[in-house]
Amino acid sequence: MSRELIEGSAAIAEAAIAAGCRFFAGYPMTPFTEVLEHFARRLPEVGGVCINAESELEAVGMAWGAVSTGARAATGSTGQGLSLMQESFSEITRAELPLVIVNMARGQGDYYQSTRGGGHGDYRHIVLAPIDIHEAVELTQLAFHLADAWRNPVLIYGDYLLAHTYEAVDIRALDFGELPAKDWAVDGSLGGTGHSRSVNPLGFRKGETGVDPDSMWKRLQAKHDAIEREEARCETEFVDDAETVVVAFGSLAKFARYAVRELRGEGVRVGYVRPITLWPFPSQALASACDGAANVAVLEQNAGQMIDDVRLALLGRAPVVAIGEISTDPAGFGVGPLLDPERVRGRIEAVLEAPPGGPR
Amino acid sequence: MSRELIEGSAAIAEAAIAAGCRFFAGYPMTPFTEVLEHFARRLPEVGGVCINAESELEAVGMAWGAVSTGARAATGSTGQGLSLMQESFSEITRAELPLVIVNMARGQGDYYQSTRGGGHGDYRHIVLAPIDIHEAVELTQLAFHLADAWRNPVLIYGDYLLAHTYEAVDIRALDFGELPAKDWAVDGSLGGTGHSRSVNPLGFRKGETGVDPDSMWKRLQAKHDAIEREEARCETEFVDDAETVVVAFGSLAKFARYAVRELRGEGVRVGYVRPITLWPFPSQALASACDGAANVAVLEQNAGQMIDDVRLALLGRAPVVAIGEISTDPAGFGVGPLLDPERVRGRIEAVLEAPPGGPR
Amino acid sequence: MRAIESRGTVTIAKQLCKGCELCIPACPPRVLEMSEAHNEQGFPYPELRPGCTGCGACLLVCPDFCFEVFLYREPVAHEVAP
Amino acid sequence: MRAIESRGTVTIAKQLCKGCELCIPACPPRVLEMSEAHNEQGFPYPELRPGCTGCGACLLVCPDFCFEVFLYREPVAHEVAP
Amino acid sequence: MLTGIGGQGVQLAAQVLARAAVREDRHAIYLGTYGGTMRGGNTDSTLVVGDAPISAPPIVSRTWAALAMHHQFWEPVRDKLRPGGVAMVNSPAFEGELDRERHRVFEVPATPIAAGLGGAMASSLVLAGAFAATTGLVELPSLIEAMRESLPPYRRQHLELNQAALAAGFEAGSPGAAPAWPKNGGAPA
Amino acid sequence: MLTGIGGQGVQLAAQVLARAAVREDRHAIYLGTYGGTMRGGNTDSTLVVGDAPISAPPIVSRTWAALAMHHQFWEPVRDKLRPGGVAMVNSPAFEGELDRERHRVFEVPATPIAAGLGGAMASSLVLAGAFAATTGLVELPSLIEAMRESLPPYRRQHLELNQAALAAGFEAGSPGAAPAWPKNGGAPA
Amino acid sequence: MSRLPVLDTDRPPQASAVKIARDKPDLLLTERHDLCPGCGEPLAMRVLLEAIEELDASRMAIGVVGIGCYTAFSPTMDVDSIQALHGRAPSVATGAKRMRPESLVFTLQGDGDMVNEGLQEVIHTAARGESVTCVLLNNGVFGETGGHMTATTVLGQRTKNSLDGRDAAYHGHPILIGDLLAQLGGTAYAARGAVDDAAGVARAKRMLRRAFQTQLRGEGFSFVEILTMCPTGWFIPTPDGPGYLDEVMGTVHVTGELKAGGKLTTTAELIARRGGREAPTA
Amino acid sequence: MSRLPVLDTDRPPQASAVKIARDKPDLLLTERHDLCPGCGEPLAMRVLLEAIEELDASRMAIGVVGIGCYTAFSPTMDVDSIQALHGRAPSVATGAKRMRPESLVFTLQGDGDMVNEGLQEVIHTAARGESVTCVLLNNGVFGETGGHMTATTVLGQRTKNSLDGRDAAYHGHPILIGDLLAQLGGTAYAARGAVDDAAGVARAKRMLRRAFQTQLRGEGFSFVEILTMCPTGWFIPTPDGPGYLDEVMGTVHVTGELKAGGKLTTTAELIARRGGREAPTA
Ligand SMILES: Cc1ncc(C[n+]2csc(CCOP(=O)(O)OP(=O)(O)O)c2C)c(N)n1
Ligand SMILES: Cc1ncc(C[n+]2csc(CCOP(=O)(O)OP(=O)(O)O)c2C)c(N)n1
Ligand code: SF4
Ligand code: SF4
Ligand code: SF4
Ligand code: SF4
Ligand code: SF4
Ligand code: SF4
Ligand SMILES: [Mg+2]
Ligand SMILES: [Mg+2]
Repeated sequence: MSRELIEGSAAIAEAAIAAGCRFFAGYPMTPFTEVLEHFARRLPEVGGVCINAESELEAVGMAWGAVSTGARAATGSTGQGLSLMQESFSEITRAELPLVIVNMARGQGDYYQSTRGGGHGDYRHIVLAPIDIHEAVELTQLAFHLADAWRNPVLIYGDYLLAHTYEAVDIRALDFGELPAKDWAVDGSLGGTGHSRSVNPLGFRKGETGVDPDSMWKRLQAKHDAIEREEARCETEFVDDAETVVVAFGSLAKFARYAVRELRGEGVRVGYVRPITLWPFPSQALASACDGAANVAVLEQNAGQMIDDVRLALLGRAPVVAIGEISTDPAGFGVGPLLDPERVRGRIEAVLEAPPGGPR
Repeated sequence: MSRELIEGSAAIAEAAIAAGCRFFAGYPMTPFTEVLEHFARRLPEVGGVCINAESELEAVGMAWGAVSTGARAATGSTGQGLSLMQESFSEITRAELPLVIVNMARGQGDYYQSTRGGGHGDYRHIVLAPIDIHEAVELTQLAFHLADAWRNPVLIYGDYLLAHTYEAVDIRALDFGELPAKDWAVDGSLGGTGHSRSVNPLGFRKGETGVDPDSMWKRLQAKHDAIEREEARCETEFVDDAETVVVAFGSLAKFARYAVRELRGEGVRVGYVRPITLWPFPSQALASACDGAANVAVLEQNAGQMIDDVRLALLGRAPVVAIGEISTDPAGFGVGPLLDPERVRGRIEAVLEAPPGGPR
Repeated sequence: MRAIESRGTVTIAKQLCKGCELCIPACPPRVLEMSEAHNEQGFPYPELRPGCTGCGACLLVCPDFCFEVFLYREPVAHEVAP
Repeated sequence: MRAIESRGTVTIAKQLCKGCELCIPACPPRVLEMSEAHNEQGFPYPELRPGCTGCGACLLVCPDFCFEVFLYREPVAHEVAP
Repeated sequence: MLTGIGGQGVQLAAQVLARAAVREDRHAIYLGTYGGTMRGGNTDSTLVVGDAPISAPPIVSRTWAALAMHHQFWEPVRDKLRPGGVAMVNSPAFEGELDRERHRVFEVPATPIAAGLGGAMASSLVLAGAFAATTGLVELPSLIEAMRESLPPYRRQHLELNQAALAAGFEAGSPGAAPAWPKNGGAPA
Repeated sequence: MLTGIGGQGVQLAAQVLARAAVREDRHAIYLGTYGGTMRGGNTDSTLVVGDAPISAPPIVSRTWAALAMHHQFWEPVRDKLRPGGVAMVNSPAFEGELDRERHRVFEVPATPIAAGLGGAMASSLVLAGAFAATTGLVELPSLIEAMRESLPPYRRQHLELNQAALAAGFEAGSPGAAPAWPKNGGAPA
Repeated sequence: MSRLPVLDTDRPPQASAVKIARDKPDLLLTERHDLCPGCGEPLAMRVLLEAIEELDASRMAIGVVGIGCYTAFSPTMDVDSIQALHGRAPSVATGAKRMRPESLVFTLQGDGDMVNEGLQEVIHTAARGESVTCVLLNNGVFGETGGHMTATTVLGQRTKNSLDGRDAAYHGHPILIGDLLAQLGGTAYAARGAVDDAAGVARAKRMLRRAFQTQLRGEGFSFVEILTMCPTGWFIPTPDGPGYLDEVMGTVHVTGELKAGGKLTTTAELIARRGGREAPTA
Repeated sequence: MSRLPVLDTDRPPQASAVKIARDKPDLLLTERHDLCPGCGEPLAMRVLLEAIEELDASRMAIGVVGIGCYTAFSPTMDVDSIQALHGRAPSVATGAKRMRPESLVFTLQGDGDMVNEGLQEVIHTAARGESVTCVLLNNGVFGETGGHMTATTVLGQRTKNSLDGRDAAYHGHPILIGDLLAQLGGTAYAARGAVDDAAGVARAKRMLRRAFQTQLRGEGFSFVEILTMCPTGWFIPTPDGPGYLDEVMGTVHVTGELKAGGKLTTTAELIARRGGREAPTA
């Protein structure tokens, strides 16, 4: 595709298709609906399948089935719809299936849900939070790659702005390197051979009557530890000599970065860190970026969730202050008054002017 | 009731009934099933209703309806079943309904789900984690009181051991003080008066066509802040001069406390802290209990979840080491090899012998 | 001149009207017609011509609760151009 | 002495048997009977008496896959006490 | 920024302007928002056009131009309009307050023009056409092509009406009165 | 600790002992666990009885007595048995290894006794009765009352058989051979 | 006719007259709502509230509202209400009814809500014979999210994802929810109405009354489906709504009583009976 | 008879004989399982796997297994399989089939799984006309969790929470899932069998074959319900299982073909037809 004005929702669907995604299932919910609509329009054109599932629970089940056959497949919703899928998310992670999940969230209140796993037990999804459509096109493709590489679900955290902004982007397939063969997938061909396969979250192997969840769960934990070491990503700007570091993610980070650039232009020693992966959280990068900072300001559009991870990364090495807040519109879609360049700049300035430890 | 050998599951049901609970709905799942069975047997005898719902989603819906009428009502499952209820949990919290939720978890892997809220958006449940049946009888009753006092769901975090241990307990109604009248509940009597009521999670008032989720969510946050200030509870032993403090919750804490008492009996300077409320987490009490400790050891039966809250409470003021692990039995019910007094004692001793910062 | 008789009449809250035109074919004697003018919301709305029977059909099909229906104790006659 | 003819026979994996007795009434000629003895799992199991027809009913109703069924090329006669 | 009442075609107009700008090799980012539920509430959209990749977020605090189809939700938009900015409104329906001292005001009888073409629902496109002509933001052929691309399949029957509306609007504009592309090549926002 | 195969009535036996102890004003805590799925796996139960409230958890590392219905899952239980502890097994079905040097071993033909009463499924209760008699942990009337309380409604038809099994077991025990309540009042575990 | 004078309709008549019908039902706190022009849901809302008034049940009613365009009435209907999540109303109604057995508990749901997201809720509730009334506003689309196909969309119907009409081979078949519910043991009353014309609106009210009476008599579960126009989701002009409803939806989801007084009538029987014309039932 | 000698059954016969039936189906990796004595599920499992073999479909089959006692066969059945969560198998099967249209995709579910937890999954899948086969093992209880009542438990049936039999007034009515599914537009084949005797087992296999053939011919959704004994959950001795199934469950969930070759037969018709005796269908 050449550079063309495209809605964020469409860009994500196109990027997924460029990455080889051939199955999608979802149920409409603002602001996720258009992602579903674009998949529904485009997948049949490339020989894929999009099902307008009858509910979120059925959507995730369908995606589970599709991804089990080795196909690249995805599902999604808003955070509310994803709440309904939590049992499946937890278990699909145990089944080690490379499902990609799109959360077109209503704001940033789903940070915990995305990064801690809203379901039962110990499991994690890799969470990618693009700042804009351009990055979304890249990260959507990366999501499919990481999912396959780790055999673990990957969640793309977007929001109303990402879904509904139009921008001209160039979408072409990206190459992230080789992947192992999907020698675990079921295609029906191995029955009766004694080597038939099973995709399952219970921790059994074909032919063995017993299950061993303890060691399966521990293996999973070891995998998650490895992901934590290897996959953290973040963007930093002006952090070397920053006295105040602003931390923000996703669409809201665009407001933060804009303000920080403006302030830098005015000579203010302020820096910016944006976790691109919300899990694994880029703790080390954040810690070194904040080395020497007098204040770390966390801008998020919720009651304070990512701030836990910032504090855990810094463990008291710098004062951490919250400069975000819950902020939504009358429809609850997450397009609140905080999403304003001047307001964001004002919040940052308040920290600059305050003594170390912040304005509160 | 006089002192009688009773299964944990039954004790919880009896305590709930003593607290005035008159509605329960659930769907069987090990190790929660017996809680449901006891409610099913006992509620009709006291004029209440227990519905063996057709699924967890329907169970939580029924409980939502019952609690909306002003009745004391509860639902429950294991963490896996609760995963299915996450959409409802999030929204029921917004609707400010005093639902009590019983999680007879399969181990301690649901700590995040319980304390961060597995659903979408910013919300919290008060989480009570009894150490044994005796405490469960008290905390179950407290749960109904706190739910009404704060108009917020309260979750009781138990597990296989709590559900299936038999002990002789004395269950009688406890008085936690006055509560405001339920002037928000719907009983059908106000239609046509212009003052009819609505219980809803959308933030509207009867007669107003608009909604205002922003200020509703902020009000909710303020309430949660207040709960955080006022309701944290924990148990401590021997912390005054402890060089090593062991932190554990729920059933596993009984193993920790037993070991700490043994070690103290042998003159070892080890202390013990047990969060009774997992949310709000007793951060201040923990911080002062760990004041001067060379090591803080967190014993939990999962991949490391509560340890986040311990670190957030201490923010680097003492080294925090994990001495727990994922540990389950072949059925995955959470009765793993870690649940052994000598093993737990061994884990604690390893920390005692290690240099500050722990054995790892 | 001739006279047309109305056995009933209606009030129309035209500011509420969204111009859907459902009332037009619903009126058995076809005495409702859409206005040329637009209301504040920018919609045309129905206007009543003589001959209403007070049957209430318009009210039943109006999604915006615009109508009230009255039955005259005595039919009212309107003089109209032939 | 008289002779009873078996047109077929079965093998019974008695260690697998859980003693449910479903095979007993399922056998049309009623040639299966439960043992006095118990297997390693502690269950009684069926024993075959002469007269099997090789119909396979026992196999179809056994939940524990204990049976294999054979049809003799020539019926086999068993001498039995009168 | 463009503002109107839901259903007035404001989003389509904004999208057409954005798409036309991209056709002319500019950079554009456009976001539509709804201020209430889907029906009957206000609908705003923000369009940022520039010569270079746009680092500004899709919601702005200040705007260089404001187009208004209806006065009902005009106030917050007007407050964001920079001194000297362009205010273009749909006369005579528009009854909002205009500050002719601070802003360059243009009144375009968009609804009457569109109604004359047989479809009042194309008024927003008339306004968009007039805006393009007045500011030189984009050319008419780009607008028309952009409109074609922007129409969803279930609106195809409106192609001709929309084209006529854009053309009539372009006609009704005041070319050169408020150039979007100053000599120094800076970006309007 | 009691061990057996699922369905052998081990849990009921343990519960009856616990309930009987409570009837005699002791403190007791009892936990049953299943080592596999619900059917056919091993089933263990742990019973802690004492004179004072019990602060030990319901899973122990060491035990004072072990009752075994079957040898299949005996090993881990035996390993927890303290030196000098009581091992009481269901002979002759039990084929596990017994360390007669370290432990005081009692063999009770529980299944044959129960079968003689008309129901092999009551074997565990025979063993429980014998254990109570041998250790003096609780008296027979308490056991019988405890059994009545422990039966779920759908097992009421077994009341008489169970009662006979407890009595026969109590009869088959060796009173005073391994006293549970030493003079000093310490608690067995 | 257009030469006839326009009469004053801004105020009540001067001549002696009796008001025989009010603009909005008394149980609506305001006549304003933001549903689309030509929407059928407010019509159903009117008769629902009027039926409650007529049975003198206003002060014992509890309405449980699902999520769809009708949710807009949740704040404005003057009866005690519980706002449920999408699909979950029948269970919520169950819990409320069990704790307030003396009240009249009903749900208000759309086809997306009841037949997609929460299909099993209503089936289980009916099978259980819960003494609640479930009311379905069926327009064959998710109106609220933009007019997508639902599980009741009939073959050939236009929706956002079936602009050329629903195609069985690609989109599957519609569910006749009324028939499924009617045959369950716990269902005492089931009927299907439509608001495509004044007679239909009036008939829908009668069905609602019967359903509520069924509940008040404690006979079991009751169900009323009402077909409503959604010109927005069908992508048609508002005046075409009633005709489209009648010709497209109405020939599949045929109106009539499906279960009443212990008698079951299938939709197939209704079709046979009506022989191409309006069913004579109710 | 007991005086007759006991024959050797420990090894194959010495005399010349042909083996006409094997102990376990070839598609089972081991004959061991830990289901209860007298359970009917292994019988259904046998014919399910044999039907696949007989259609020569082993190397194209994908089984999607729900959660219940039958889950024990998930590791031991030698066909490619996906272990789904409780209730979710039909959607999982849908996703798999869509990506592997050439394969034979079936679900294996219990009544708790299919008719309680995931009722709407199977209904939606059928309405959509998905080309998958859903297999229901119906014993009227949650066997796995201890024998509680399900949505198919018939009136009068014993379960853990209906020890005196299911009572309509207190527990509600059973759902005849086969009838609901048969009448949906997307359903091409639906049948109900039982494994209470050898003839029933054999007939169940024929039904499974027809269902699979329906799928392989691409005609739409297919469904086979098999009634199975659960002596444990019914709290009865194992030998009583088949009789209890036949007399209690079998008189309500009557066996027979409910939809085949475009023809719909309701359970009521089957009952009428059989006049108190075994239905002659299939
Ligand atoms: C769990 C969940 N999924 C999706 C949505 C988004 N949603 C809101 S309304 C609606 C469709 C409503 O359709 P219907 O019930 O038919 O009502 P209508 O709008 O047609 O009146 C959807 C999908 C939601 N609110 N909750
Ligand atoms: C979401 C969820 N809820 C509950 C359970 C617990 N559970 C496991 S099996 C089962 C019942 C199975 O019943 P059925 O499908 O009829 O199979 P059966 O055991 O009778 O063969 C239940 C409730 C679960 N695994 N998952
Ligand atoms: S009351 Fe009847 S006759 Fe009068 S305007 Fe209304 S529909 Fe027409
Ligand atoms: S039906 Fe009502 S809203 Fe529609 S045109 Fe007539 S008066 Fe206006
Ligand atoms: S094959 Fe037939 S006759 Fe022979 S034992 Fe089996 S059931 Fe009886
Ligand atoms: S049917 Fe099978 S398991 Fe049951 S008794 Fe007969 S051989 Fe044993
Ligand atoms: S979208 Fe359809 S159902 Fe919703 S308000 Fe508009 S017309 Fe009514
Ligand atoms: S509980 Fe019932 S279904 Fe489960 S294995 Fe036992 S008999 Fe079979
Ligand atoms: Mg609808
Ligand atoms: Mg079952």
